[in-house]
Amino acid sequence: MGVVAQAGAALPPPSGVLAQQSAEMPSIQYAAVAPLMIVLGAACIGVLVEAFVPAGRRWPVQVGISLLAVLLAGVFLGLHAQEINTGATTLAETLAVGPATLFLWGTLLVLSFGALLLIADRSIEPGGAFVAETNSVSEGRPPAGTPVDAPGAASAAVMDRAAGAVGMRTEVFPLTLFSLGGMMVFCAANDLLTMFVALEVLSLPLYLLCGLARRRRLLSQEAAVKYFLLGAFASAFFLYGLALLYGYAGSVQLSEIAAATAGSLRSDTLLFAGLGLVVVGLLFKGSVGPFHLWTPDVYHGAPTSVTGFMAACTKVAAFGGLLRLLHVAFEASSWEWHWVLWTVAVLSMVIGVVLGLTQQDIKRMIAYSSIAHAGFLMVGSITLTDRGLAATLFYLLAYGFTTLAVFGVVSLVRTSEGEATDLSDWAGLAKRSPLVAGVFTFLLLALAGIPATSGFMGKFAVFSAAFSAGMAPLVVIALLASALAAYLYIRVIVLMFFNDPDPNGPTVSVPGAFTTAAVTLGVVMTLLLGVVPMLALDWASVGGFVS
Amino acid sequence: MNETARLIGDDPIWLILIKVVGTFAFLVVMTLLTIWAERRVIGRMQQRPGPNRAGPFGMLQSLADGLKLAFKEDIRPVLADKWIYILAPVVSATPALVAFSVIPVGGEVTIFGERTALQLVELPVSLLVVLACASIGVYGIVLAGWSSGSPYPLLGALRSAAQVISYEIAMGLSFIAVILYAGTLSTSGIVAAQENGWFFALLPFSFVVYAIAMVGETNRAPFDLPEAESELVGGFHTEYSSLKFALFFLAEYINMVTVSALATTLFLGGWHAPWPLYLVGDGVLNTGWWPVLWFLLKTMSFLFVFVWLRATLPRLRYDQFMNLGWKVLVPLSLVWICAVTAIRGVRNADLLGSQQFLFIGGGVVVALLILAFLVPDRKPPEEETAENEVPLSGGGYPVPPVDLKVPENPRATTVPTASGTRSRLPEAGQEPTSSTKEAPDGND
Amino acid sequence: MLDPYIPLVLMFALAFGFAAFSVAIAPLVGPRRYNRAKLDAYECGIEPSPHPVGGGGRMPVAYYLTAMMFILFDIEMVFLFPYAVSADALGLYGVVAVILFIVTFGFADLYVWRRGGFDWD
Amino acid sequence: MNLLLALILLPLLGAAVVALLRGNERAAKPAALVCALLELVLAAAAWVVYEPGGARMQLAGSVEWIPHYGVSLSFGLDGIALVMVAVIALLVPLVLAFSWGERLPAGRTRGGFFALLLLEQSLTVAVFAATDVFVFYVLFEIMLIPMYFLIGGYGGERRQYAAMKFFLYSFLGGLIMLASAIGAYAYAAETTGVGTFDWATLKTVLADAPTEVQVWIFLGFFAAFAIKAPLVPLHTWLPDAAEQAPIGVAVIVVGVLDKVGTFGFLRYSLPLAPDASQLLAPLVLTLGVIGVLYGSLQAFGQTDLKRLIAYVSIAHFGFIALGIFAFTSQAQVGAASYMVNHSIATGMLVLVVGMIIARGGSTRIADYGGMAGVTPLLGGMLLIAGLSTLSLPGTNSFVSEFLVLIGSFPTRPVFTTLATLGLVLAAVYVLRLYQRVMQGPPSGTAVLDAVGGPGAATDPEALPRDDSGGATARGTLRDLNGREIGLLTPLVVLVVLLGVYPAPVLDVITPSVEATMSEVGVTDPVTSQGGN
Amino acid sequence: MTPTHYLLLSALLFTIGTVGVLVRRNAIVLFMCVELMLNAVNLSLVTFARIEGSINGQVMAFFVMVVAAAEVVVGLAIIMSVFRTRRSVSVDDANLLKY
Repeated sequence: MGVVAQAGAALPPPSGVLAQQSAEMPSIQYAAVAPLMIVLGAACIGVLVEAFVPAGRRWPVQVGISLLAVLLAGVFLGLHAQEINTGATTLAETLAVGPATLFLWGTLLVLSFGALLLIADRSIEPGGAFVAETNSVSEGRPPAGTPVDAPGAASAAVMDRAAGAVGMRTEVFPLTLFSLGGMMVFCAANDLLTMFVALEVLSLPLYLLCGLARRRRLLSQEAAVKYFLLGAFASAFFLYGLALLYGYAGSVQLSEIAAATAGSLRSDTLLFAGLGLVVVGLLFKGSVGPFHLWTPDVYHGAPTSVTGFMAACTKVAAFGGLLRLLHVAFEASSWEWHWVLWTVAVLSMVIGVVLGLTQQDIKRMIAYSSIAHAGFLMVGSITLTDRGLAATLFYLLAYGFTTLAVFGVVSLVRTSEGEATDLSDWAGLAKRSPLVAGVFTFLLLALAGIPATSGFMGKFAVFSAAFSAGMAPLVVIALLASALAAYLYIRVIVLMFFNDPDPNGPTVSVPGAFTTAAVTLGVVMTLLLGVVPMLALDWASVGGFVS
Repeated sequence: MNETARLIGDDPIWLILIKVVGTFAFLVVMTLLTIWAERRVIGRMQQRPGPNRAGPFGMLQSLADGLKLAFKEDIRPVLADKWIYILAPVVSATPALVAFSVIPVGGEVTIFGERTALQLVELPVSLLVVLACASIGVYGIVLAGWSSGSPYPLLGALRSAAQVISYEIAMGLSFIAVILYAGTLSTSGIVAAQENGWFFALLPFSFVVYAIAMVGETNRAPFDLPEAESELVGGFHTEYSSLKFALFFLAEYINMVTVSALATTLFLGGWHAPWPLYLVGDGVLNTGWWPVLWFLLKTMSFLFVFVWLRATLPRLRYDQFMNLGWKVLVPLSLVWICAVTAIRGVRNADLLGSQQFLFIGGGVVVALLILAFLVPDRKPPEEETAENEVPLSGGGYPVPPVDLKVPENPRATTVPTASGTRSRLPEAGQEPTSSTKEAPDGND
Repeated sequence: MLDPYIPLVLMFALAFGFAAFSVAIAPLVGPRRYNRAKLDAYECGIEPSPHPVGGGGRMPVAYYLTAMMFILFDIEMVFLFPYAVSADALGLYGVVAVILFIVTFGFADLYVWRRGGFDWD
Repeated sequence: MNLLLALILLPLLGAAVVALLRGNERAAKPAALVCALLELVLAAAAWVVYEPGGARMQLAGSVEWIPHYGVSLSFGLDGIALVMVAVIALLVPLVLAFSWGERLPAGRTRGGFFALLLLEQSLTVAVFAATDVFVFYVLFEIMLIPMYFLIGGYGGERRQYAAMKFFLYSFLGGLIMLASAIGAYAYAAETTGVGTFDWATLKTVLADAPTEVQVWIFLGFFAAFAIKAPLVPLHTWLPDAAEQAPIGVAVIVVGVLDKVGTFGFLRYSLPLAPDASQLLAPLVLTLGVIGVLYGSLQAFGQTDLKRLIAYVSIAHFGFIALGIFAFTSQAQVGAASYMVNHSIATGMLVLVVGMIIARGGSTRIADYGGMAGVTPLLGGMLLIAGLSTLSLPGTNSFVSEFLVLIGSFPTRPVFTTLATLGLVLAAVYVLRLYQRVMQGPPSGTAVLDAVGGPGAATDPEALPRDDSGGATARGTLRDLNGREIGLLTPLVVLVVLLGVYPAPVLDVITPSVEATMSEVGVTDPVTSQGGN
Repeated sequence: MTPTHYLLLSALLFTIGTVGVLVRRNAIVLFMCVELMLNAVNLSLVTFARIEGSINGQVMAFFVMVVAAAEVVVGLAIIMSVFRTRRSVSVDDANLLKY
């Protein structure tokens, strides 16, 4: 997949490939795309490490490379962000790196840093949460000598003969980096085609990551299949929308689409059908509203650290792309479409909250909560003002940290059979581990949007921006939904604090340094962003997208 | 649009029909002749006469065989998937016939007063037509094996398909250097580009890769594993009989002809007269109907090599065969393409000042890549498989260990007891349980 | 001027017609002597074991892997072909891009290689 | 500023210290008490420093927080806030003292309990002191969390349900208020070009806002405050919370927390939406009067001591709402002072009831009877608290109630008359309570158990374990011990003192109320008598 | 045939694919339906390119093919792994995640 990205990055713009006139070397602003290149480059190196480093030493090497790459990318991003405020398009106008994009990149990098920490942890699940081959229902490897009925399942594209026996499936690191690279491109894509390629580059590794759980293989694989099928389905929608918009505007450059919407003689059917289909594809990725069907299943089935990565980073990428699309390409036509997204936002909130109340599994519950949050994010996304953009960006950052930490904590509560995700297992957790319960409570309160947490500041920012843009009714609906959603979280707090624990219930694992670091990062940022939001708001408000 | 395309484009419909029928007839006749020639040549090589009864030198032998096949019973196994079973030979034979239509057999000629080129179709993407037909042909194989409802054809088909697609990669990669130099995908364009030098000399590695891939692609010896009689009965067409079988046979030989013709076109200058001859009479031997002769000669020499190989080389093991394709041909082709691209690009860029530098850089890149591709291989990376673990095959099936220790004959050390069970003699001086310890670990 | 594809279509029609005709005529021309054993799946003379082909039948993973590798390399070729055609127009930039592309692809190739993706037993 | 900051931060610090010490009860308890007493001293100091008739907001200070949204951490005290802060400062040490040896649910520590109480105190002080709408909202919501844990963690049988209900009601109200706050902010941004949440700025900006804008803003704030200060249709969380909360927490809930609602009416609803306040006053008044009547009638029907008090409070809150929305200075002064006096009276009532429950081990009224004979001091205290609650002349509540009635009658005669009915009812249910619990021969299972009569409980664990007083052993029903007397005494003193000499409170309150009146743009139909 | 016909055909193919995804139950078939949708898009792109008279649409079709191929590889790997553990590719059998 990196190949595709590389190809997308390396090949000249579409018009130049087959044309017989001599092609100019497009100028590349290396400073602007350095973070992207570092991440993708590290992913490639990760693949080589998989190939050449002996199995026993892969884990430390991979962890080192991944974390270092993300850090380095962050450093370069910081340096670049200091330099410019105006933004620029580069790589033959396929990428547009502006202030908002830089913010999204920063968000993605720091969130994926946390997610990588979670993924890297081997202390909670001995040997890490990922494995290539195990036998179907039985856990882990069968003892030697038992006849193996179902042969081991080669789950990744490449079978690995013995990696299942020891250690961890270290392919997750390059996969994560590839996915991260795709997300970064996605937020910066300046034309729909690049966006589509990026969408796939970010999705395909995720599909695989979902299916790599060491425990509960069937669930995990099922999640992968569902995610894959529905994801591919949604990509097809996006693509058809792309084709229609191409037919409408004669180009897939966002700026040219914008120009066309401002005044085009072509049929508006193409425009709105295309826009609708493209947006459906994006909404699917962001697990919004009626396009959420995959979310609970995938969140439930995927390894928890991957779920954390998905929940935090994918959302950022999807909404980053959506924001870019709406702000850059479709602002002029917003009066025609904005009520549709209005409805979607409401539906998403309602679905998330109402169905979330019926869930008995903590991961599914958080999944529905993420759907509700997607609804809130939609409120910000359709607020096409600078303030709305800044607010949505801030919300994404805040939500990402919180949800990352949530899944970090979820991975700690375990029974002998793996993670205890059933809500009933969480009863009385405060008595077993007050610290974990306290941290989780704080995070849940942040999800609920209680003041002094980042969740509140995010909601506030989004809602006030939407209100200022004249969407008061939507804001009121959103606030009511938040109130209802609070019940979702309070329910868990009640369970943890005021119920008696089951003597056979789960234990709370002592997290290793990695998980501790990730959870701490999430919690501290949740608190900091809630108390001193200016840290990020300032940056988020620097400027908008460029094209 | 080049000259050939214009010539062909002006063809009236009757001429097109003549060419179509002519091409068809040519291919069928070539098939019959090739089969006969193969049997005769191999016979000679093996110190026996070969077919010599039907017609002069037995030349009608293949025709007789074909007719005989037509009058054989047409069997369709009960487990077969009817329509696919019937469709498969058609799918196999049709693209084989179509693929040849883009091959330029000769240059410009006049037929019944109409100026035209000796080529059925001239397209800007001719080479892709060949590749596409080769790919579709695989469907015929897979469908035949699958629809037969029988294990041997299925396995044969899988092998065959895997083999064909593996070597298709190598084949496709070998085209790239040629295209790079010809600057076109059109076959006549490629032939025209070789006017001043055939590509097999300019691009020797591509030629070698193509020559090998060509044999693999057509499932010919020494790469005829799908039809390995001793292992898989008859490969994917085990369950076929009568004319359906004949179609597969036909397809195989037409493919041979096609790949040979393509080799001629891509690397041996197509219909151009060979070295000393094109100097004769200011190139008169490159005009009119002469080129057909050169073309046929070149193609037939390739066909002869096919036969020669079959007679000479033993069949490869499947893993050897796949290794050759994936671990030698493909990577080296990639390296080769890099090198060719770099050298050509640098030369065209007229970067005289930095040329040396870039050459060195390219050399380093290539050297690194070669190194990289040479480093791996041999032992599978994860050697830490513990002693007591079941070794997994590719698909994760448990297989018995190779060093299976044959248990000693129980008769030698046991005596029948009263209860009828056998027990180890006490003088063996061993615990009774030790016998179980000696049981091969890997087998439990 | 006719469409350049017409000869190709005609050739296809002829080839298909010939093949279809052969297939169709075969049962009519040949004799018909019923024998149950003949209609069974061939299994070297032993009673064929009823086995599901396709649905439940298992094939070694290596075949799937080969198929996937084929797709990937085919895609690589899909990009190399157009490049090769217009290489001269793309100049040095094209050279750099395509080498970068091949090298990146080589990473994946090496990975599969080292991890036994090309190994057959 | 420093003083106010200290008032806010001291309990916070105390909470942290106590929370750290919670494993060691012997250290945690005194630490908490010391902190609470210091806070009381600080509050007294603030009272001294405060100049009635001075600036609108005194001890004010402000730090920029989120300039992006024009939010500053601004605090300041007006008269009404000052008295409320003082009341909290007074009640918290009493509650700590009361809970000194109270039995806690299994697995809970007293240190945690005290820490949460101190945290709540800090937040409550901050809520009253906030002069930035955003900061107010933030604190308004955060305040719920320690209270949620106090009720849910330390309460009675159905504490989870009560805590959840409490939380969700308040949270919902808060969010609606947030919508209004955002609306106000957006309006300010639109008209002045600079968005701000500063209370004083918003007040001036919104005064000129069209009525419909004001109505929406008013309704949003009203929703939050009507839930908080339970007005009738939104009151149902209070009886549950009061019933399930431990006594000390119930004191805080009924005595202080609810006042945030009425305080909010005065501080936010009226100045920020002056036209809408007047326009919608009949709505509020209707709800208030319904509250008075409904609360009183419900109080009759209660069989549970704590629920009864909750309904009494609901009635009184209706009364306060009446006073506020009558739009006369007298009535508003009355209402504001009622907030203080209600805290004192009801706080005392809850504490006394808590002492009764501690002895009887039951909260059902029917389980008690004739306690006065055994525990005369306790009976006396209940009587004083009860009389204060029913506003007997001479007690503190009387002054406030009287002011509300005479203040609102000229403008709202019908509502006032109906509300007066409630007063009559109040006299009835309070006295009935006293009669049933205290008078006559000892009766009721709880009392008989405690005095060792027939049908005594066989489970000693069912009795409260008290380290220094109460029913420490079977067969004894002790009267108030020294600690209990000590903690009730200040309240008794205040009940009487403010009953006969309310000037200290009224002097502080009146200027603030008048300022509010002028903000609303209403002038009194009758000249304000300034209290007495 | 005018370009509109191609567009209609493309829309029809896309719809068939969509309906197929919605009503079929075999993961492989679903997967092929998705591929059908992608190829329908290719048809549209090429048609639009012809209408536009530019080559961009065709180049896009290239990219789509690449992406489709990558999807095939990943998708087959996933579906295969499920098939090998549970011997069925019916998405109805995959019900562990349902409540």
